[in-house]
Amino acid sequence: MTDTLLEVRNLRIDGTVRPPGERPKDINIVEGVSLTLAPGRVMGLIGESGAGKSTVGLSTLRYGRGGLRLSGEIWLNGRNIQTISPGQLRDLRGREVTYVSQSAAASFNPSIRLMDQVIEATVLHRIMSRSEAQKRAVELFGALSLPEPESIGSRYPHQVSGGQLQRVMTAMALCPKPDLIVFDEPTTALDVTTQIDVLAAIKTAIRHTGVAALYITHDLAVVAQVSDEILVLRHGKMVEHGAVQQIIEAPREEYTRALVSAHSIPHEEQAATDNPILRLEDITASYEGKIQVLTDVTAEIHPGQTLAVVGESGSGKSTLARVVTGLLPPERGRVLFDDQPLPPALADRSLEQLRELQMIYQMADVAMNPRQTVATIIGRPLEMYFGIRGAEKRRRVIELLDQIEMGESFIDRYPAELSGGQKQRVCIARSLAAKPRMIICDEVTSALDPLVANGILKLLLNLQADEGVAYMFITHDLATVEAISDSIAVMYQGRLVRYGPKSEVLTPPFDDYTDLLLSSVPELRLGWLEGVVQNRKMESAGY
Amino acid sequence: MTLRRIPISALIGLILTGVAIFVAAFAPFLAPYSPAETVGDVWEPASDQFWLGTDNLGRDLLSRMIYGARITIFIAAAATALSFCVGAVAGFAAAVAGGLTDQAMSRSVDLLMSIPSLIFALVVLSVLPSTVLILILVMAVLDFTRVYRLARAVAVDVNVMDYVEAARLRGERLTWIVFREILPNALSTLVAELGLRFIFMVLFLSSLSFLGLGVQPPESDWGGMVKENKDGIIFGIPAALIPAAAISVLAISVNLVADWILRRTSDLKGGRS
Amino acid sequence: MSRQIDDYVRRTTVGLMSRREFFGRTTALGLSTAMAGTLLATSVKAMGPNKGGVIKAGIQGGESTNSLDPALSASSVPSHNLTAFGDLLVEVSPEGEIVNRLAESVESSADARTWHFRIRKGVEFHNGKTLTPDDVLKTMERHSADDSQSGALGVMRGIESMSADGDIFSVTLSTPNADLVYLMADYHLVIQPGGGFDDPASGIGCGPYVLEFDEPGVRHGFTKFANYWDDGRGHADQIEVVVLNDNTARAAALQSGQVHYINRVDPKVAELLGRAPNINIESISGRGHYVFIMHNDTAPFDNNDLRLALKYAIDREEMVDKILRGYGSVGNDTPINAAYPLYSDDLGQRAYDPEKAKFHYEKSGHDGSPIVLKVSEAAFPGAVDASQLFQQSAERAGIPLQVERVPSDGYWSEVWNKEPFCASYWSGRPVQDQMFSTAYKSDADWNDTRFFRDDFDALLAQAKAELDLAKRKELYRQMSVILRDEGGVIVPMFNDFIDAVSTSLGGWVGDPGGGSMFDGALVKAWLL
Amino acid sequence: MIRLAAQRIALGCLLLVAASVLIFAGTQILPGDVAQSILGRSATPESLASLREELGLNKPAVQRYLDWLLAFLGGDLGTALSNGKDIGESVAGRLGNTLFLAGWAAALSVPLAIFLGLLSVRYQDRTPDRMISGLSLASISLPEFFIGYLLIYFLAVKLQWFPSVATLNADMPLGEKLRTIALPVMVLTMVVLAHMMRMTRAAILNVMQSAYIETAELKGLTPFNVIRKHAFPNAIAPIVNVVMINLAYLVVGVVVVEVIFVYPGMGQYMVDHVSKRDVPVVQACGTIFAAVYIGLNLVADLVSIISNPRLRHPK
Repeated sequence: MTDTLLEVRNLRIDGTVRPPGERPKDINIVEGVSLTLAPGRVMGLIGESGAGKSTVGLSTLRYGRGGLRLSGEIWLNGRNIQTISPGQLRDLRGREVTYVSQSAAASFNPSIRLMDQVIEATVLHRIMSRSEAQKRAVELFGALSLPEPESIGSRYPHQVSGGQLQRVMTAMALCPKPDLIVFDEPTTALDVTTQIDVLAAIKTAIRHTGVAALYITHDLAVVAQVSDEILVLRHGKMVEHGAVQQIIEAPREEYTRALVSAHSIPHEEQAATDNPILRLEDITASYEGKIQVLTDVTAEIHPGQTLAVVGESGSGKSTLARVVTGLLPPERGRVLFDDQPLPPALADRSLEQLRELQMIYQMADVAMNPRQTVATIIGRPLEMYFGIRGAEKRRRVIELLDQIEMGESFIDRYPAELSGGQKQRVCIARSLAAKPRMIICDEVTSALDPLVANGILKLLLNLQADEGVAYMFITHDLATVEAISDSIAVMYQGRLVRYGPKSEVLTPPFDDYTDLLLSSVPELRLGWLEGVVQNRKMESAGY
Repeated sequence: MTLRRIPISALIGLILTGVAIFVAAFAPFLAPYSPAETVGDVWEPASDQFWLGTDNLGRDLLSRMIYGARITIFIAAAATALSFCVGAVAGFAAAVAGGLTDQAMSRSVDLLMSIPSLIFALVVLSVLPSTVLILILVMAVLDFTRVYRLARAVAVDVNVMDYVEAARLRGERLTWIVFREILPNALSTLVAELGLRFIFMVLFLSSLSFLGLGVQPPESDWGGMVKENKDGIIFGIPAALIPAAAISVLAISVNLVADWILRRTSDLKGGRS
Repeated sequence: MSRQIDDYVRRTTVGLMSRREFFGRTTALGLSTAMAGTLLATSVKAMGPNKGGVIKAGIQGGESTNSLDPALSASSVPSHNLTAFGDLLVEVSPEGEIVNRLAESVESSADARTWHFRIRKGVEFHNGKTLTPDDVLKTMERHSADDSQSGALGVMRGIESMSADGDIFSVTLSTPNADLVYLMADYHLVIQPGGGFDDPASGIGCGPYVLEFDEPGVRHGFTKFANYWDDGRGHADQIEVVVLNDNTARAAALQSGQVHYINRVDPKVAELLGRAPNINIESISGRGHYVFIMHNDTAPFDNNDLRLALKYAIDREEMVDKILRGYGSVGNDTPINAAYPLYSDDLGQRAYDPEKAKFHYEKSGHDGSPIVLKVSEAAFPGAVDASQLFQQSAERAGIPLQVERVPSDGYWSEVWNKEPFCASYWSGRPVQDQMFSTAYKSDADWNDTRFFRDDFDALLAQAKAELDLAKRKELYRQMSVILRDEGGVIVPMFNDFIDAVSTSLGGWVGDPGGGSMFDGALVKAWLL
Repeated sequence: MIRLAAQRIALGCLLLVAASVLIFAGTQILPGDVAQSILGRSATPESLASLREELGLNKPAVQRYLDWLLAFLGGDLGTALSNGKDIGESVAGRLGNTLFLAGWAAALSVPLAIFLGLLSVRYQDRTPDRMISGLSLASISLPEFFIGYLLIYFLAVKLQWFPSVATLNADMPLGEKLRTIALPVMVLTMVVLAHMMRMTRAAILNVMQSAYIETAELKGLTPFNVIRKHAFPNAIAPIVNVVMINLAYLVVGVVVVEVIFVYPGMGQYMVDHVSKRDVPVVQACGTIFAAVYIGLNLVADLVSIISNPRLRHPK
């Protein structure tokens, strides 16, 4: 067996876009990418979304999403898979190379039991008999520390949690004993506390089976934990390639340095002023009176300051936002705005009250009407709240565009013509247009790439400095929290488990959950993962 | 958008539809004879005097085709338009209002739909005086249920979008939400549906006329002309095939256009995701 | 030449030649139509009908709402059924003579007020019961009851009393009527056991066929009645009436050999259909006629010269040609044609004559304002086109005719019998007396030409009571002449009954009473 | 899941009752009355009155409805006013015929439609797909009477392969029956095929977008297996839905075909009685049609409930 499993020689990937009602046109996705991978080695592919990471990863299965065209050479186990027949290609897929996708939830067929899907490829390629395959699957379930390894295979995808599914999918990839696994952001969709387990499981699995892997992610800290070497991609071109150590400690390229030094925004915590702009008094809320999602939440936000609401999915932090905005009237408790109680239901609030309290969403592109131009989107609040129209309106819109560092040229564009970051900025401008005294930011950066996210955060901070607007900043990303918050509310299962000024909240002693949360945030240093896992073992062992 | 960008199939569709509409609009100037007057012998073959031959009463088929286009398109279009305005507005309203209103409206539409439309039409038309107006009304009533369902479905999808919520938080009125937020995003789907509904109307009308409940003689839509001349079919006389073919061609061309619009909208979705 | 004729006769009898064709050729050989008719008839008898087999008819005029109650029969399918399972007292032959059926003999008093029918013995109903004069009496009573829904109610009027004793069924009239026997031939008057009072729609009679299945609007099937009294009828073992209201379906069914004959063939497809090698078109001129009616009491039509002008200004030949496409015969401005008994064929035929028309028009001194003719397709098929032809031919005679088209619905209630000049249709009656007294007697139910003439009424009454056929015929002749020369009715044409018959069917003899051998083809014809 | 299904069924029944009320009300507002239209022109006031009495037309509407409803539930559809026949019997025969025709049309068209649907997905945007969708477009756009007469002209009159008139009756052997209904079945197939095929295609294509299809492809499954094992099972609900809609059409929407081929089905039967204002028959037929329609939609709903693993295997 050769000492190179995979060799890619100046890979080029082109695609065709078909804009509505226009002639299709070709665009280049990836160019001049070359890499070699020895058996059992793990290479991290890192870059922003659109950098072509996944595309490169999938090219090792000679798979182009949406009819992408691959050119260049892809040598696997000593043959160029560009030239093999469809039959041979099918034989390669699921036998020599397997794939673990970002969202396992979507990647499992909802109407087939997990076990049948896990062993499908193995049996299909006659690697093992059905019964052997099932045995191996069960072993893998165990190895990936899934609960009830014996029986979990008989469940349906929707009966298993996201983190578990991700591990089942890893098992599915490992089952046919492939030579190479492509991990495509396997933990991105997970909460930090879950991510760490999956990460650990994957790492051990790789180490034990000695399979080679391409590990694709945008999170440098994560990739640093699992891989031996790192390839940095940007706009479909190679930026830098090297050992993990070198990349994180001595990055050569400017772009790489930027990646490494993300999350470093200086922000001094401000002391709480006496009268809060918003005060939540033991809010309790539930959907249709059934599942209670918020219990006795009490918190306050001071003018010109930021309260970060932290928690994992399902912790009730978004519900809190819905309560404040009046979309979900609470069962008990009240919301005071400027010491005046806000009507619980949206319908009862005055236009003025609505104006002073604006909201920014996580998904910028569904937060804007795709059929309206930037001018309309930003202009609407102006004419609604202040009756500004015509040329005056346009002038204000341009001002706002400048404020969000975008400029006049964007004024007549449609959302579809904006990048992710720009969309989010327009949303910000829209809320600014109302001259609000407080803005609720619901996961505004989590859909964005680190660098872009930083840009947005900086913008928000600047605006806060200029306009003195307060933020209720909902997020699951503690790095962000540290970056911008003055006070922090940690939520868990609908309750506030920890609340106070940033400095207090982030300094020990911690309650268990906060501890878990903080310790789960990947850190950009080698061996961090092992360390954490080690500690937890010891704790659970009772030292 | 320039013609170059339109796919060939859609282009054909557009052209044919355009021709049909043009003919309908300018019937009196185009028709060589009066559609009612007997100008030749029964079922004369096509000649340079009668380009399409004559019909079952020796009337010029071409002229009748031209006037038939007018009646067919007018009635179908009117009925479609009516059913669309009613159906779409009702559907949006139901979706946005939600709750009991929605339930009540949707259930009663279900009820209306649970009565087979052709039968319904037959019953109603066989007892009401068969005037064009009543014809249009009946067709519209029967059809708006389907439009309602579609409109509601689309509106419900759009209604959950963040930008609609944003509009609510902004304090927008219902009218703005319906007409400025939802309508523009539901429109393309509806327009495509419009085309299909129009076809169904044309075919439905022709079925009614065929059963003798549609347009009353001497006026006659294409379906009615098939009925008038069908006796000839089994003797290989083409007089009935021509209007039937015309119906098909019109339907197909509108279909092509509708398909194209549908595809564009789905592209747009694809473009955004 | 006689061999020639024999050949035609044979070929026609076995169906190689249509009757129409036959008459054409034989008359070409110098034979009178009547002569040829008898020739054919005798030969048909001589050939002798084949027995057995199944005959199917594709008939227009049936709905799933049809009932077997003879009283309610109003269209071809039900009357086909009646001829299959029922029998009448008497019938009118194609030649217009009375044929005794369940009545062995018919006598009337000298004043034609009382009539005696001797009822045939040994006739059996399908339910095993034997026919008695009482059944006849009950049947007639059911049809003549005041609240009766019978289509024969009209003909039963004027009956004063009825009685049955021994094997005689007697009818007494309020006023003499020499034609009563013809009225008794009305096809509704099928004799039912017990008069059908208990179960009118049972379908039990004493006809040649027993009802086997009755699927209204679909088909009606019958099998031969073993104990049928008349060997001259019911040749096939089974007969079936298939309801085919759709013209195309009917034609297609005949062409694809699913039925042996179809009725109501549209004139314009008749040739096309006739071209098929195995199909003959059988058409016979009936008593039904298309008319334009003028109110004799309304200006300008109260002027006989104007009426005559219009009568001369219509081109009858052209209409028969274009509207009936040859399947019909020209009218003579009297409702009576050769299809009626006691018809006199020696009235001169009135023809299109622009000169005479112009002459009478000028003589009438009409002010030249357009004469308005109201018309709708509802009047008769092709009425609108016919009117346009009329308008054109009148124009050539310098008569300003203006055709005004009116909506079809409500035509019979709003226009006909109200407007002074409009198009209309008369289906005809079995006998002249009835025709005259329904439409031209001063106090007639439907005197739609406002024709009030005492001398005419007197002639009618006289004829009613006249038992001497020769004399009656003369009286009727005079009446027709009066109508033709002074009446308000313009009769351009009599329409034919057109059937299409498979050549595998023999014994077809057209009946002016109605199409499909007066709906009796199933029981009278046979398979070759 | 059971609860959901139960709800659906209850809703269906409710809808049915409502429909019957609607139909009854509708038949009440029909202008003109039975007696009038039975007697036609020869009607005299006396005979009208006597007939009305005889038909019980002078009871209040509500009472008539309740009487009728009870009888209907008791399986007694009453007797036709126009010809005094028992509606139950007549309808039974007609309904039987209609279902027979619909059944065979479905048996022919449904598998064909799904197969073609799969085929055109497999060769999406390639020649077979283009051809299939082109043909389906054409057949959607052809008026059914047009197809019908063409078939009659060629297959019945010219070639004489099949009878042009589909008068079916009980005592025919099956083979004979099939030959008799061959032409109507062809027409109906053509009419419904396209719609079902297109929806099948759309439904599967929609599923083909999902990530698990990619997973399957990356496991090395053959394209057809991907569709068969992974796409089709998840597209069942929508497909069943459209199939049901078309079945409903086959049962209730075939008046035109019945007219052309003189087929003794429900539609023709009902139309005849409508023109005669034969209220009981119209009510019976209308209700039965509504029942069929609602029933089939109910089936579709239930299938989509059952075929949904989330509902079948709750957490």
